[in-house]
Amino acid sequence: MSRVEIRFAGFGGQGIGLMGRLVGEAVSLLEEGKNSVMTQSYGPESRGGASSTDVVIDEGEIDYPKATELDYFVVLSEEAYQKYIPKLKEGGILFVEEDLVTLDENAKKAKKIFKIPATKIAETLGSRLYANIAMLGYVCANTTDIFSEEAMLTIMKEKIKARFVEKNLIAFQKGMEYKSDS
Amino acid sequence: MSRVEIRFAGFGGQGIGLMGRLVGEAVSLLEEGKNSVMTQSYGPESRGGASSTDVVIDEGEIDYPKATELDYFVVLSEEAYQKYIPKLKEGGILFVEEDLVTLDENAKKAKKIFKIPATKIAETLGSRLYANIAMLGYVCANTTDIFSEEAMLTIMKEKIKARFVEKNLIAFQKGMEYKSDS
Amino acid sequence: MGQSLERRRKKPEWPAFVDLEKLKGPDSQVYIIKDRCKECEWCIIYCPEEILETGEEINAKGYRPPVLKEGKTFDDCAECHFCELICPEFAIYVKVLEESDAEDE
Amino acid sequence: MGQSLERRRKKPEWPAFVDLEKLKGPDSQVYIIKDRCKECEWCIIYCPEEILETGEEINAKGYRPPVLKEGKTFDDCAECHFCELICPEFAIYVKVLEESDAEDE
Amino acid sequence: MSKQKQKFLEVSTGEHFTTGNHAAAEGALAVGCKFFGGYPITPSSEIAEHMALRLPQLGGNFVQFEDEIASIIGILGASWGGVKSMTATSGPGYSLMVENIGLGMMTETPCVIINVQRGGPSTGLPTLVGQQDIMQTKWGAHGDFEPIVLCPNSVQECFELAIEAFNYAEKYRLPVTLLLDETLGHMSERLIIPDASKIGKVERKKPKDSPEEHLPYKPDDDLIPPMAVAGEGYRVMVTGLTHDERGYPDLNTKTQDKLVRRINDKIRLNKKDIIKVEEYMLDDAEFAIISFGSVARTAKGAVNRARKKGIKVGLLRLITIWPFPNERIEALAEQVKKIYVPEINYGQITREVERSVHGKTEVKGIFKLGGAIHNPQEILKEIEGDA
Amino acid sequence: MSKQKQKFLEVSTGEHFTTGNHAAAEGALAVGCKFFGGYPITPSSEIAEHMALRLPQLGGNFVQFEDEIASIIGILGASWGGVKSMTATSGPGYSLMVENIGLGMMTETPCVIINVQRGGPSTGLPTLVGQQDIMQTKWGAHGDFEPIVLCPNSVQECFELAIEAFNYAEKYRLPVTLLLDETLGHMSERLIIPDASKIGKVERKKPKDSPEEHLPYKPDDDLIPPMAVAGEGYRVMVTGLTHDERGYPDLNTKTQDKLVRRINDKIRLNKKDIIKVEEYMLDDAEFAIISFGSVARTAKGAVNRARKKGIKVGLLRLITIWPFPNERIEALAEQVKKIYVPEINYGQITREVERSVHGKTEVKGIFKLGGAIHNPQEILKEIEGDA
Amino acid sequence: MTEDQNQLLESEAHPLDGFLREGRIPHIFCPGCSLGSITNVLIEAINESGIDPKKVAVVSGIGCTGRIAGYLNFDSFHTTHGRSIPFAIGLSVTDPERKVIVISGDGDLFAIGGNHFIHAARRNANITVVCVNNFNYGMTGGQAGPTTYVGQFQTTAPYGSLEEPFNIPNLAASCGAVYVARYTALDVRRVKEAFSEAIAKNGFSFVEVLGSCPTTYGRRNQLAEGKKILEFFAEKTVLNHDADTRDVQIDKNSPIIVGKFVDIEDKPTLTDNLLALQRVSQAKKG
Amino acid sequence: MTEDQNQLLESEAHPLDGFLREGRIPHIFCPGCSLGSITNVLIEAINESGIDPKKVAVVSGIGCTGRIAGYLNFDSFHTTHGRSIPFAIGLSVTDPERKVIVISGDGDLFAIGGNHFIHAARRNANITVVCVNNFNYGMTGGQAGPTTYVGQFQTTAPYGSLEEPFNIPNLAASCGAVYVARYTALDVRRVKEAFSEAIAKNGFSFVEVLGSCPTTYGRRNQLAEGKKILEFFAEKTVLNHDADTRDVQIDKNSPIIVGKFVDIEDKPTLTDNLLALQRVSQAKKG
Ligand SMILES: Cc1ncc(C[n+]2csc(CCOP(=O)(O)OP(=O)(O)O)c2C)c(N)n1
Ligand SMILES: Cc1ncc(C[n+]2csc(CCOP(=O)(O)OP(=O)(O)O)c2C)c(N)n1
Ligand code: SF4
Ligand code: SF4
Ligand code: SF4
Ligand code: SF4
Repeated sequence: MSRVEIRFAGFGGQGIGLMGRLVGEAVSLLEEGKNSVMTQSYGPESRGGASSTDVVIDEGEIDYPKATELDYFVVLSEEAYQKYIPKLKEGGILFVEEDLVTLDENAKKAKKIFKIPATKIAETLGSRLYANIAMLGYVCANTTDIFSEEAMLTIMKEKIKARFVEKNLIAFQKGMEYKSDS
Repeated sequence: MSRVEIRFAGFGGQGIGLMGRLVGEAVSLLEEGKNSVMTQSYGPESRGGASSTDVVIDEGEIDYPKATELDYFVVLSEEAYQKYIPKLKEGGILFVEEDLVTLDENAKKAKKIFKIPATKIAETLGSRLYANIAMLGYVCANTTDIFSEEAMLTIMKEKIKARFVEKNLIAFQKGMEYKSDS
Repeated sequence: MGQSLERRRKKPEWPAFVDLEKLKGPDSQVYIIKDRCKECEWCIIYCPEEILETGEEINAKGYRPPVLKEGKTFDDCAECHFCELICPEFAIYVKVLEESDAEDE
Repeated sequence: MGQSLERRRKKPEWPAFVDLEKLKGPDSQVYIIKDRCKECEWCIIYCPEEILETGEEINAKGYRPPVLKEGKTFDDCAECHFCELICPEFAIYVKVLEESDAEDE
Repeated sequence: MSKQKQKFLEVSTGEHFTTGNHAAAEGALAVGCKFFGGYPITPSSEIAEHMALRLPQLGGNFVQFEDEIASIIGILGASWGGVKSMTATSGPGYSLMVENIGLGMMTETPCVIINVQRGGPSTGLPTLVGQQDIMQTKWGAHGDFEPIVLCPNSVQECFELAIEAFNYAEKYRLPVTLLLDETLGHMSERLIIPDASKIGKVERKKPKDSPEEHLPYKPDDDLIPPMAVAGEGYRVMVTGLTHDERGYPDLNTKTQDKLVRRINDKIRLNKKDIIKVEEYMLDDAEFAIISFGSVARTAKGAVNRARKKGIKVGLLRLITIWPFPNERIEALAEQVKKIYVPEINYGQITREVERSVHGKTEVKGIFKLGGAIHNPQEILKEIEGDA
Repeated sequence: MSKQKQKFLEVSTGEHFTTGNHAAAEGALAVGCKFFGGYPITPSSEIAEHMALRLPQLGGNFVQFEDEIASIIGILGASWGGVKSMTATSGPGYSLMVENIGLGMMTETPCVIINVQRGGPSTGLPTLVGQQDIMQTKWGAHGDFEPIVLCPNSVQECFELAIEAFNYAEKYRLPVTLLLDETLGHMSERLIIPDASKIGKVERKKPKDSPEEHLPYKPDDDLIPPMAVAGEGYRVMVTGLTHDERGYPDLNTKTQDKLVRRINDKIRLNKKDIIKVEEYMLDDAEFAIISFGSVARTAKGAVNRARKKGIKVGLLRLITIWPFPNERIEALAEQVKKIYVPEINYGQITREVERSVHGKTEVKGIFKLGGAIHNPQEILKEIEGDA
Repeated sequence: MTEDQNQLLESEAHPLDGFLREGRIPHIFCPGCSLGSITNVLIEAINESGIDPKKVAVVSGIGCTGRIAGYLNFDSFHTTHGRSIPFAIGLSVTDPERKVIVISGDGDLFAIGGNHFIHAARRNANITVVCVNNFNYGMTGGQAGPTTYVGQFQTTAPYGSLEEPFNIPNLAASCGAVYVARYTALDVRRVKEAFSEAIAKNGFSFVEVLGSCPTTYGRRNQLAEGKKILEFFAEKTVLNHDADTRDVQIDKNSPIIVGKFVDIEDKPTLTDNLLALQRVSQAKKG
Repeated sequence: MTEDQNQLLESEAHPLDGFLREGRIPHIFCPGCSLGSITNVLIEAINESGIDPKKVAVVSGIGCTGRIAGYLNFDSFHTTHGRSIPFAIGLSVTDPERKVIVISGDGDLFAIGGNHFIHAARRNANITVVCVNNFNYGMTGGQAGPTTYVGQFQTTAPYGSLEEPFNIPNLAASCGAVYVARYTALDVRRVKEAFSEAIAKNGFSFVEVLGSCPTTYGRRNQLAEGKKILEFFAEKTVLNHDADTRDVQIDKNSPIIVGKFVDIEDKPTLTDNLLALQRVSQAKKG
């Protein structure tokens, strides 16, 4: 397996950074023989505006830590979609929060598009804040070269504050189980 | 004429700096074809302690502005005498305030020694503060390659505060006229 | 926030106090620049006449700008301009119609 | 400086005030390290008993250290140590003889 | 309580997924740093934040000073108080610190400064990467001194070189700068922290003589004076003025020559011990890249790609930036046809390489002026053009 | 009153016997400096003192700020207020100024800083000479910029280069450093101040377009943007952040590249106009001395002495230190067997000379570490050893 | 017509847009941040002051608040962190007619910039200084600062801050400011009035505005939304123009005292003094 | 025997010589400068405090006053201009037992160093700060400074200074100093007492000593000798421990008010707070 580039993007407050951190950590610490690097884009705005996190995974050393040609683009807001869709590589894979993103023709270059109403799913758990984890579950179920369910569950239990763990695990499960109509 | 080096030295408050400035200025501005550079030694002490001023005179460019081998050493305090007498060159000329300096064998290398009770002379004018100018008059009278009486008088009138000029001119005159016993 | 309303109206030392008695001017109109709003709700909460509420519609940035409360009209506006002053996004303002303006329309 | 002397002795709010009444100790000796003195005259001016004056002798630096005033003795010293405290050159100090010291000599 | 205390360990042994900033902070803690004085600035603030969290747990002190000047002088004070101390900042803050870094050099005070570089000059690009403060770490302050500056290129190395920075600081008695950049400071990757027993700690040399005999600035043969600190009875005397072996101000050319020569020579003469480089595929190289920091990662990528295409390129990665490894580079110049120096500035290390090669080979800087690191492709392209 | 006012002239035409510090201050006044913001420091304080005396007479303002940081930023403010402004300091103060010199570079603000060098590092030798801040004037602040630094070697030249420093500042829109040293600053010699009509004054380029069209950071072909200042209705927008032609912050690599490249290139590409050197007896020289500042005087002395002994030595005196005249030096390297660089530091200009010669000749630094300038004899001795 | 209008009117432009630099809105401030509101009333105060806009200059340091200068369509200067005040002095004395307004954050003005503040007040520099105090360093992500009150949590005060903050109005008064007022950002009308008075003043006038920073202050202190912070202000604020500035320290539990605390007339300004020196010096020789 | 002694006894050594670094006397201070006197009583105060000399550290900045640290035979630090206080904080917090005394000039502490002063007072750093105020910058040759009073002449105030100086005791008090006193150098006995009290204090204690600088201050202000300055002090001084610090500003014509103005008990120091954070943080996880 060679270099895989994933970008998570949305707006501030959706927990985009956490998605990247969990994935990066799961890969780095628990996936045998894989390295990962996570980077975040920092803007002048403290908060608000578009937020994005890249994870690059490779079996060898990761020379260039930034993502440039995205293999996967996981996007949870319209603004982020517009901003970053050009970076998705021809034949890359797109995950979208279907209620917050309107696809346009730029999406055509994707080999496959996975859609999920992650926010709504999260709201069934009492808070939109779980949307990111639901999305992660969905990504987990539909990819093979990023991270394993097992690794992610381990990391989530370790990294997420105790009182939020349970709900997040459920969100992840719901994401795993979600089947898109398309 | 080639390079001439003169050092004026004494303690803080004797107006050593002024002596150097007057001589430097007289030479630079009024002696045709001569250049002069004046430098002062600055210690960490704001005031008090030994004070010294060097004037270097030359017809050509003055490449090295510091005095190292003194042609003339004009000294108004014991401490300064002790400190700088080693710099007087073999065959140099020494001017001393005779009441404040005790000569030792170091003085022997001087070709000529001129002594003057400059402070006492100044006191006859009402203040020790004129000692420096009395000494300058004495130097003027006994040297040919430093500055002319005329130049010095012009400069003194220009540079010394109006209300002190007269007394200083008298002090200078007294110095000019002073004849050492030795 | 209802309970602070009384104070807001009456006590001059209260921050954001507006002396409504003094504000008897000509008619006014309240304007909104929808896409600037970030839904801080300050105009809504601190309008002394409580004529605003959060809308349903979502703007380009994903926020819901204020709308007139059901049953309220510009006539209920006290013309205090508080919403205009406090809005951090330059998104809402009040235009006081001069006699001539009013006549024109 | 004479005129301020009265105040110096009497008024506690006066700077450099020394309450001479309180200073009844054993005998004392006043020492001078001549070559340190720079002739500021502070010890002389502010000695509450005015026992010092500028000497004639010139030290290595060209200054005239203080001497005991004509007719004054250590017995006139109030042992207030003021000269010792104020001397900026660590040049003057007062040694208070303990009973034993006094006896020894 | 003492049992609880044991839960907080200086060395967070284990595998972590974390940023360069956190790794550097953990490195500092692992080697025994007990005082952090700092002032927040992007992109270094996470170091301060981590120290604020961790130091009190370890019985250390975190002081957020009123500015960077207070921070640097505060850590000098703490160092004379007998503890290992550090600060962290970025360009604008480093600029404010230079005067007192100079004091640290003159008074030979061990401490560590982390500079997480962003784009400059001035406020520039606060949240984006730069490598523009290389020369400043040597020449920022007035007067002559030889600094030690280290430059990691991975999160792991941020940890390791933080330890090394303290070790050099203690051994050579001077402020040492650890030069990160925004990319490295903010990126997360695997960090393996070894057992506490595996952390090599160097402590400052202490005087062996008595307080009465002791001359605080009398060096041993290695040119480094043993260091007594406050409170040990040595009545240390420390001044930024030119001083003699007693530490007394002595303002003349002779003492100046002796002192300033020594504080420079103690580093110049120990270059061998201090200079670290990584050599990659240089043995048969016809071209060489000289690189450092996060750009050195992509430079390595460029080497790999070039090799695949049959171009014989190697990489000399500078881990120690100052003292500069000019001898190694001069030797390299005799071997290769051309040296490429990709850096995120308008030619800083390139100048030093130029100076080092003495005309023996061509030197080409590949400059980005700030905001992003080079893509391996950009470097490769330059080499391909020549090969 | 207006008649009285006329007695105070900007240009003190006539012959004077004065110090380098006073001459530099008079130069500044002669070219129209109307604001001085400063903080005292030996050996530069006489400049501030002279300005405190003279500026109010000329309707200008002297503000003694609370420190050097306030001083430098204060003169930037005054410059944007539309007047020529300056400060004067020495090493420790210059170190504190570097952050805001960087701001001046980034915002392209004309002003002049006089640094009267003393011995360093740190407090060092406050009352004695040094030439140790050469590199600092280029690399002191974080980020990339190309400064202009001038270095006189006589009282007369202190006056003349003060004028030139302002002229460059205005022409190229940047803070210019005039680098004196303690020897020069404190020594007195003849100064001839010409008629006011003979003083060549350069004023900043003003915009020709209207406030509505005006883009404050849009350069002309010479890469220098015309400068509107506060109060002229242009509603100028000035920031130390990376900014576009409107002056708006624009934090990305593209704008950074454009801006930082330009503020460097406006100097790099105009090197010819900026660089001044004095050549003395170089035509047939087999050896050359490269020197600057007060040491260049004694270097000339050494040349004269050597010539008397039949040794063919010449002198290249650097009047402009930055941008560095590396091309002239490379040419010289092809001519001479060896280049000597006497300087009062541990090798600063020597490094730049080494870099410039590309191995074409031998370079030998003759270092004094501070406190005294070289004696011509000391330099001569070195050359004699080789000739 | 307005009687039966039951919708807000839609618009594309705000009446103050002309005072904002073109293309710079939306600004970068977070939702629920009061910096926009403060900018708003600052513009109004300047506008209503009647000063020739050419003669107005706004200077900021670095920080979220520091970004304000850059939005304003006056001569505007975004300097370095902490250095707005001496820059403003340089600007101010070079044209005695110029009105220079400094607006910056509490960290900028009182942490790194504290010395310039006290000296400018001492000299009575002819400038208006506005400090938006949001109790923390917003721009850099929420570190504690010299206004962080005891018990407050920030990234560099993870266990709660224990250091006393400055009593800013008292500091200003102690150093000689001729005008000192403090209000909360909720109280925009009084903030505006204070701005107007401060701008009209000769000499060093100072206004502290307590601002809402939900993002980096609020989140860590159970006030994660702008409206919660304003409500917190509403509940804690006590208006008292007569308060002794020594009594207006902010702490977690006491009321926040606001008001106009100092208003002194006819103290010579730095500019006055510099002009006087010109007169004296020119008279001397003549 | 003493009765008939009519000459001072000659001596080679002073009882305090052991507290002075060997070979460093004579010091560099001018004749008639009070810095020697102040050094003298500082030593006495430290000596009498009973603190283990090992635990005493003295820190100075740059200036004539700044040279004092270097004469004292304690751990002594001559730092950079203006920076003695944060250096002292680093020294102080690393050993809670250590007594750190800062002694420096008015320019050093209140011009360039003003910010560190106000912040250290605010934090209640556990240090004693002594400022010798000689109304000017002595070391650099007599420039005006932030303590130069209106009407005073200095090299950079050739037409007489017009700027208000700081009211230093008030500044210290406003920022939270727990001990604030001011005396003149003539009043060495009270200076010593103030030093003793300040040293005994926990927290930020501050003593301003008005010193004589005949050389660079006196000469330009008709007080060219040390004794004239002391006499000037003698005439102008009024002792008033109860004075409100707001009323102790120094100007040319009013009396100089001296006294112990502030003496507060039991305010937690920076060191206390840091130790408390250690306790809290260690308790948290356990
Ligand atoms: C010399 C320097 N140090 C530090 C910084 C980083 N910095 C930028 S803004 C800021 C503080 C912001 O806080 P505040 O002034 O309170 O303004 P706010 O963002 O809260 O409005 C800091 C520390 C900098 N830009 N320059
Ligand atoms: C950064 C820096 N700026 C300026 C100086 C020059 N300098 C040395 S001491 C001093 C002021 C001395 O005045 P003060 O602190 O009042 O002490 P005094 O000499 O009067 O006792 C100055 C400006 C310096 N050493 N360092
Ligand atoms: S002006 Fe705004 S806040 Fe005031 S009453 Fe009208 S709508 Fe409400
Ligand atoms: S106080 Fe000291 S220095 Fe002054 S006169 Fe007396 S002994 Fe001499
Ligand atoms: S971080 Fe705080 S101060 Fe900054 S814009 Fe956001 S809310 Fe406002
Ligand atoms: S210049 Fe003034 S302060 Fe300095 S030593 Fe002399 S008298 Fe004392």
